[in-house]
Amino acid sequence: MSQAADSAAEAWHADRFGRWRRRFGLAAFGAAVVLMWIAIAILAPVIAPYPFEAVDVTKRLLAPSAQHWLGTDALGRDVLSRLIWGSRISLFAGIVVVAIGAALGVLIGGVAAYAGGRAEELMMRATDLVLCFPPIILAMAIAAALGIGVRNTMIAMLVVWWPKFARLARSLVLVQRSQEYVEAAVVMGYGSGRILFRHIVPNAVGPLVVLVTLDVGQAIITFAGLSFLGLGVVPPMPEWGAMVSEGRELVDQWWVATFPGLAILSVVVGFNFLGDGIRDWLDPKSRRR
Amino acid sequence: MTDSAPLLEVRNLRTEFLTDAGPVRAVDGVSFEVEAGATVGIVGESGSGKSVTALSILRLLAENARIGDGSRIAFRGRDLATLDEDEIRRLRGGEIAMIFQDPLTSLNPVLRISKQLVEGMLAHGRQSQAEALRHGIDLLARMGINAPERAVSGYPHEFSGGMRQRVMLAMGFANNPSLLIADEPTTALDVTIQAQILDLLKTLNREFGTAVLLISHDLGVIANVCERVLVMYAGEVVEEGPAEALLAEPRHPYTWALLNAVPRLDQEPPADKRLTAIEGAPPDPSEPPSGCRFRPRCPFAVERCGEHPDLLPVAEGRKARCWVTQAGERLLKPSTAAAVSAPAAEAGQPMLSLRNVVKHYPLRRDALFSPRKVVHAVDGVDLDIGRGETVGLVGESGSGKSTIARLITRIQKPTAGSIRFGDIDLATADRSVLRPLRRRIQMIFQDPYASLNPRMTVGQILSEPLRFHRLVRGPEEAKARVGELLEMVGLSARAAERYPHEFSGGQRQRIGTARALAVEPELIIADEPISALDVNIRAQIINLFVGLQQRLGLTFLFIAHDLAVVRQVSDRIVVLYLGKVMEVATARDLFAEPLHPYTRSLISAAPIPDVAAERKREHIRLAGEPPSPVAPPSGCRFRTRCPVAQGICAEIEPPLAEYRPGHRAACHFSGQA
Amino acid sequence: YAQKKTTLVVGLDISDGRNYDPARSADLTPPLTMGAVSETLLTLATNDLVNVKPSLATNWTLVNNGAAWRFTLRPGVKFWNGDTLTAEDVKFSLDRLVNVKDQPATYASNMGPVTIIDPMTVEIAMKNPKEPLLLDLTAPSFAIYSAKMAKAQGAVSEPGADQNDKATPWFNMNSAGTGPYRMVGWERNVSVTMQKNPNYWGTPAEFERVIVRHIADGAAQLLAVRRGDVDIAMNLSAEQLDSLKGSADVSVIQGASTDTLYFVMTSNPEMNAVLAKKEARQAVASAIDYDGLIKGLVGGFAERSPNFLPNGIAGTTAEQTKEFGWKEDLTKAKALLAAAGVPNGFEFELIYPNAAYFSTSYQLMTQKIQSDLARVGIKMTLKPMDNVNWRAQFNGAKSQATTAPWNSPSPNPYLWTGASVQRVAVRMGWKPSQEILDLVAQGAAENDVAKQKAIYEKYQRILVDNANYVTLMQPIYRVAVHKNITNVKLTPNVWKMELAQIKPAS
Amino acid sequence: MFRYLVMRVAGMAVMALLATLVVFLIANQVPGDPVLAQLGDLAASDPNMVARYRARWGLDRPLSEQYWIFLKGIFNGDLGVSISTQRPVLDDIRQYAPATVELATVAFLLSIAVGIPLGVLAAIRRDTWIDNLARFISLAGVSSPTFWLAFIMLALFYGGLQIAPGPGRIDLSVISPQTVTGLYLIDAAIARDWEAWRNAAGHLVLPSIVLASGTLGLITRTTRASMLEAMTQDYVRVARAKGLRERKIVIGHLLPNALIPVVTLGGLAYAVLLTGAVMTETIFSWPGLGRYTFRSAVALDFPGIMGITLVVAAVYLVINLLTDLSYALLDPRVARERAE
Ligand SMILES: Nc1ncnc2c1ncn2[C@@H]1O[C@H](COP(=O)(O)OP(=O)(O)OP(=O)(O)O)[C@@H](O)[C@H]1O
Ligand SMILES: Nc1ncnc2c1ncn2[C@@H]1O[C@H](COP(=O)(O)OP(=O)(O)OP(=O)(O)O)[C@@H](O)[C@H]1O
Ligand SMILES: [Mg+2]
Ligand SMILES: [Mg+2]
Repeated sequence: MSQAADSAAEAWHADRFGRWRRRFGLAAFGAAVVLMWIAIAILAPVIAPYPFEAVDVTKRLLAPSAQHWLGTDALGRDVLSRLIWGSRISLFAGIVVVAIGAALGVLIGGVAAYAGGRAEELMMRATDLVLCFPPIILAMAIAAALGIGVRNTMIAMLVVWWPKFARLARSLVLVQRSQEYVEAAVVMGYGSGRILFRHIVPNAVGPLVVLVTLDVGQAIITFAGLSFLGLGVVPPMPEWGAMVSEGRELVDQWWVATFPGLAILSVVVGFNFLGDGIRDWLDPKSRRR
Repeated sequence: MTDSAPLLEVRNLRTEFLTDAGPVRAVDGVSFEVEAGATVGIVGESGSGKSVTALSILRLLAENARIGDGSRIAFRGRDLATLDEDEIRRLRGGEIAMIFQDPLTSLNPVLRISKQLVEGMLAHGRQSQAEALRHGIDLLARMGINAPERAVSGYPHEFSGGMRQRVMLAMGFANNPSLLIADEPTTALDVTIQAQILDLLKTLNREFGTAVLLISHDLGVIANVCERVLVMYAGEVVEEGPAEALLAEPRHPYTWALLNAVPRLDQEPPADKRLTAIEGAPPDPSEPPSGCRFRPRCPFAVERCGEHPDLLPVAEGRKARCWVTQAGERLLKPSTAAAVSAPAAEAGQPMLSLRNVVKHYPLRRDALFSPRKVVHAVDGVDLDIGRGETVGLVGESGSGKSTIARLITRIQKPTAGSIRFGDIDLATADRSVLRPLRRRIQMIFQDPYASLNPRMTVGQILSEPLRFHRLVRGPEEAKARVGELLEMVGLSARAAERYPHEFSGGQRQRIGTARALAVEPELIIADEPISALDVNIRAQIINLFVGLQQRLGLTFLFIAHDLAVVRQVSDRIVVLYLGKVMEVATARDLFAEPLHPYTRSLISAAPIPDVAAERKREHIRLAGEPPSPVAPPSGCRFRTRCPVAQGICAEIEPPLAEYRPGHRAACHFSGQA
Repeated sequence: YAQKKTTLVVGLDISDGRNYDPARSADLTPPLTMGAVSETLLTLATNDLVNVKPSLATNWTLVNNGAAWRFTLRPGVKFWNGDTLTAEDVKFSLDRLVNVKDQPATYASNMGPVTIIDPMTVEIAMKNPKEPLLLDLTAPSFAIYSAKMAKAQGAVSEPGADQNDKATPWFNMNSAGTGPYRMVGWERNVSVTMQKNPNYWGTPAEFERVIVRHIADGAAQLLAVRRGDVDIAMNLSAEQLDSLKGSADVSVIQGASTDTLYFVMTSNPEMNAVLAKKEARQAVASAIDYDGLIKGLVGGFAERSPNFLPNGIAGTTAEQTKEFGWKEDLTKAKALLAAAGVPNGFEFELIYPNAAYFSTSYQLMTQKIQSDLARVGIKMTLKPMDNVNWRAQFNGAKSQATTAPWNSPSPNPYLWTGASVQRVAVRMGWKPSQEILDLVAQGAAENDVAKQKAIYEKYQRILVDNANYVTLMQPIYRVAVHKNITNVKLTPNVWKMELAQIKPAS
Repeated sequence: MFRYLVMRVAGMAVMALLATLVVFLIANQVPGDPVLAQLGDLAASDPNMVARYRARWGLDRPLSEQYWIFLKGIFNGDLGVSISTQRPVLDDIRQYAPATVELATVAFLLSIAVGIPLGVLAAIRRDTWIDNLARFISLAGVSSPTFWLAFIMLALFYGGLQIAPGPGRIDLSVISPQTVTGLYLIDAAIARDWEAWRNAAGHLVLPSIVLASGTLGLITRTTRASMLEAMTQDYVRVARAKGLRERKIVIGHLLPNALIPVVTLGGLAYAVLLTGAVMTETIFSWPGLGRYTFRSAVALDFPGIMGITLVVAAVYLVINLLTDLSYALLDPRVARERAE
């Protein structure tokens, strides 16, 4: 502890990059992974070496090779190309579900918390009701009831997703509502809408952004899980969870299931790092040296 | 180790923190001694390095702290800075005990008091569990805790702040330490409780012969307890000497400024009501200014001050770090400005008048059919504020001061009573009636950090109300007006583009004031606007208020728990206790002849930064703590702590009776002590 | 494992089995167990699905002007508890089948009253003597069990049994038959356990115990059979089976089946106006790469019959398929499209259940067909759904096209032909001509094998031309067998594999 | 306190019933027809047979009446008969629940036993390799899709390295213990059949690791965060100033505080584990409730789904209550609030 203060200061300067890395490194890495996947999704038509639906049963289940970097699947389709196209669906589903869920949740939870009384009670009971079910099973039942398809599955996910955000938004608004700057706004005579949306919501946005970012990863996993159970996409559309499901019965052709799984893992890790990074960045208490 | 060696000798202590923004040198070459059985005080503004100095002694610093190489902390001749972990651990809580500022967080909330009390003794292995517990109970009794046998089995949340600090003291004395370091032990407490704790500290020092190193930012507290005082500024000791001499005649301009920035209970405020405030804020510890660190704020600075001064003797037993006093200059008492005739309060119809205002907070029911408990936060308050008048509202924590503020501004609706503002009863007015009134009544909040929306620029914060209330036409006009407002509160117009977090606490309080002024209100409620600020900044803000009041003819309700401050700014003072008014009088009358025993004890509990005066004062010490507002005592609410209470007080609630024109008190024995 | 010698473990997905009561079970996998623990009056040899063989009955003749069959029971047959089989047991079992009125009762729609002539002779009347009965009697639902044992457990065979019978829970855990094994336990989705029947009348069983182990996952079955944890793995996909090539421990055996997978297209213009035209359907049928489907997706282990009737039933053969069945011919497909008035192709929707089929899945097959059809500009969109919805849609005649499996409880040709012009036709919005209805009726009544073959060939040709049904494949079932055991033979209905014949490897 | 409990239970019971209503309404919106699906081809085309089925399952009555029958059943302890398995739903649940309970419990204990110490160590040795390891584990745990992780684990440790036992609850060659509780580990112990015990324990390893992956990560993360939070509290400095040893501070002061949020999370995690095992059960051929639920859901088996919903809600209720109670045990502030 009692090492030379001067040399410590020097070391401090020398380790500037190290500190940056420790503090933002993971977030930067996460952002890079997420951006990479977004780029892949956008550029899919350009970079995918083959069409994703090019069936050729004479080339089925080829091991990774120069022609097919990640091998081919049971219908002879190029796994890499399907992986690349699949990023579109996974990212789209994950981001849209969370975005709409968050918007809905914030609207419902925020208004309920601010209004208090009956509205709040009603909202809490509604979220309680949804939270009575294990999320995956409820989503499953709804998706099964609505019929298979990306849109229906996303609707099913939304039904189980919004309460989480409503509760978060509620607690955030409750925290902010007792802050003095909100009282100041009341004293100024501003209307409730103005106070809620101009004063409270912008300040509650930070934790929300964190949760949203972390949640995109969870949503991607959930969507893939539903797909895996056969409730996600309509073939021949490529989707990572469905691809794992297609490959899981194949014992010797490990590449069919392994690569889409790795894709899910990487994109979720990316979002988690990014979310953690944003959290650290927003919350001075958790800042690392 | 010779007999003459001091108990603790700190030499050239340098402590720095490695942070993201670079190394922060929090303590920079501090030296001092504590003799066995002595009482030494350290004062200084927030961030001056007081706590870091104390923590450095026991090496309880955060992980990112480094104690510099040349530093020596000798305790009975052993250098603490180089002891290994195990050796220093044995000293902690054994030979040297330490207690901290916040008694609410210093006790582990999930452990029983008994466990926390004995573990320190057991860690030093001198007693068995049973002995330790018995000793602990004895100590608690010694610290003035009733029924200590029962108390030890409780949890911290069952104790009030003052009680917890007593428990902390008991823990500190558990192993008969020879040195007790107390880091602002009373800052979080009310004056009456503070007085109890300080008394206790003095007695313990006397009876156990334990040396005390007391840290405080309040010169009055130091004067009350300590023989010697160190004054710290920006990580350095700037002056050191016997308390009496140092306070009577400071030899460093910073000490001088500290002393003059606080209003004193034993002195009438000057006619212009202003305090001597030095401008600016303490330097950023990561980049201290070259030369004398106080130079940028020093009203006495001379050319030589560009050179860094050493701490040199200036008189017998006194040292100071100042070129000016080195050269033999005296620091004169600030001249009081010529009295400006303050506009007298208009007689007649008061601007705001509260009648029998009640606010009860129902607590959440524990179960469906259990009776609802109610907090009697404000319980029948009458209060008048005349146009152009400043009314001060004082009372201990929880007495309902903020609640009254919230009711007047209608952040909350009163349970009963009327609040007349002009022809309108604010208590029952609905939204549409209230709306136009909003701009006529404004509020300034306690917490300068929480009261500004962190996501808006200062410009937005100030222009939003202007546009909302249509006080300006177009953005241009708004911008101009924002500039004017900022200048009015002593900030530059450029501040409009910045965000609140880029300002210091004092500056934010100015911004909050500007926001209240923006809508040109007639009445401003200021709820402890200075409690969270350092003395100097406090003085600046008080001066700002006083100036505004005189310039704009505003009406103020000024809430504070510090009597001296209230006296400084107010025309009339209302003393509140447990949601009831105890006494109302003009500032002068109240201090000249307090009628209510509560007022008298409040006045006598507040310490004065003058050793001689402090010794001469009559002290009425209140026993115990304020009762819970859930079940206030019957009859007179104050009777449970009242030194003159008698049978009648428990039965009949004394009315707020007028004893002299404008001087009312609610006591059966007004004026008798 | 020393234990291995006495226990036979079969790895199989038995999640479909809802009960093991012969009078109630209509699921796919229970017959494997029911076939081992009880026997029927008549049986079939693996390679001959036309001529019935004796089992519990040794002799049978038509009586009553051909309106009833008289059976002579095999002497000396004992149930596992040692009681002797009598005509009483036969009547009880068959009456209960009819009167419990559960699903299997529909298989017995042609069975009239059962009469006991003497303790070893029993007579079964036919409701319609023109329709065959003997083949039906080989189905597992017609198992004969001990009336005494069953009654003791609350079994009822009289009318009203649908309300009063209480024996199903017992039948789920036990058996009362004459088979080489007896059932001693069933834990749903875990296993079925059988024990050797010490009183078996034929060659005694080779194992003390047989465990049918529920393993849902093909991959898990593969791993298990490789390690010898199971002796037979029944639900392996083509790829999984391929991975066993060259394995010293595990061999793959195969057997033809009478199951088929067919592709159906609607002729109801309200469902799809283009598909309603015969030429359009024919174009689809000409554009499918049948060989690719079989070679590519099921490793070549399937045949193809010309149409609804599978090869091996009523003289149907693979040669006929070559002769007049549908073949891939893209030029012809384009010409047909032009004839249908849609030279640039058209669009239709195909529904399919989200499930595995044989050693592949509907999902893969339909995607393959989708890409085949795309070559001539036909856009087939896929609509996967779970089994339940799929059934409801298909049976409710609400689909434009689908693929569906067909398997039959017994090799009675009428079970195919009748369905094709009645129930299934309705689902496709097809109104069969009088000609084909007559052919179906004639075929059912015809006893002469050669004549019957000619009738059915004509029937098949009409179906081919009509192109409502297109047979995609008739699987050759394959199972993986560990070298621990020998003598595993598959029957055409693979779930009736004869467990009794399996022996431990010496 | 008691009254509080009663009110809680009543409230949750009402919620659970409402939940069944929701399920009932959802299930009835589905296009499929369970009767057509359950009956074979021949039987489905026989109108008498279809009508008999409808009558037998009560599907011929109006919706409200069907729901009323269901409600009446509940009060008689009868959850109805599953359409797809044709057995009383309660029997089905009784059969499948032990497998899930055993798996979830082991997974839960695993997450706790690894997650808490790891989180504590990570917080104490912040920024060292162990902290990084903890972060890695928790991140990998929450980021990897269970279905994929299960596949990889099985392929690697069972198929490839052959060091782990395969799917199922027990080896095929081992006779499962006599059913007492349905939990193999306990039943085997009761029967003193240690061979079966070892075997069943071995079978639990992979699935419980897979199932625990998510909660393990969560618990590690929460423990670490709440430890770090606790470490910044003043009472820690006070304890240090008393001269306590670091070990004592960690165990005596930090843990009791840091565990409070972990308990809440732990309760939630257990509920999630109990009800969220669909994927793991699918891949490990685990005869549990998760797969039963999945099957009931896709088979539109109303009685099955509603029964499960009710049971799940009850599980949540009980776990929530237990969590609250243990919360009160750990945190005297809460205990007092409740008791008053
Ligand atoms: N852990 C830390 N990391 C970085 N800087 C620190 C740390 N602890 C203290 N400091 C800095 O050290 C300086 C001195 O702090 P210290 O707590 O000693 O002030 P103080 O005089 O006790 O003030 P207060 O009256 O507010 O308690 C401050 O500038 C503070 O920001
Ligand atoms: N929203 C509320 N619900 C319940 N009790 C409340 C609420 N607000 C205040 N109280 C209680 O009312 C009493 C008066 O509170 P108030 O904040 O007015 O005191 P104060 O005089 O401003 O004290 P301080 O000096 O600590 O700010 C306190 O006992 C407080 O706990
Ligand atoms: Mg301090
Ligand atoms: Mg207050």
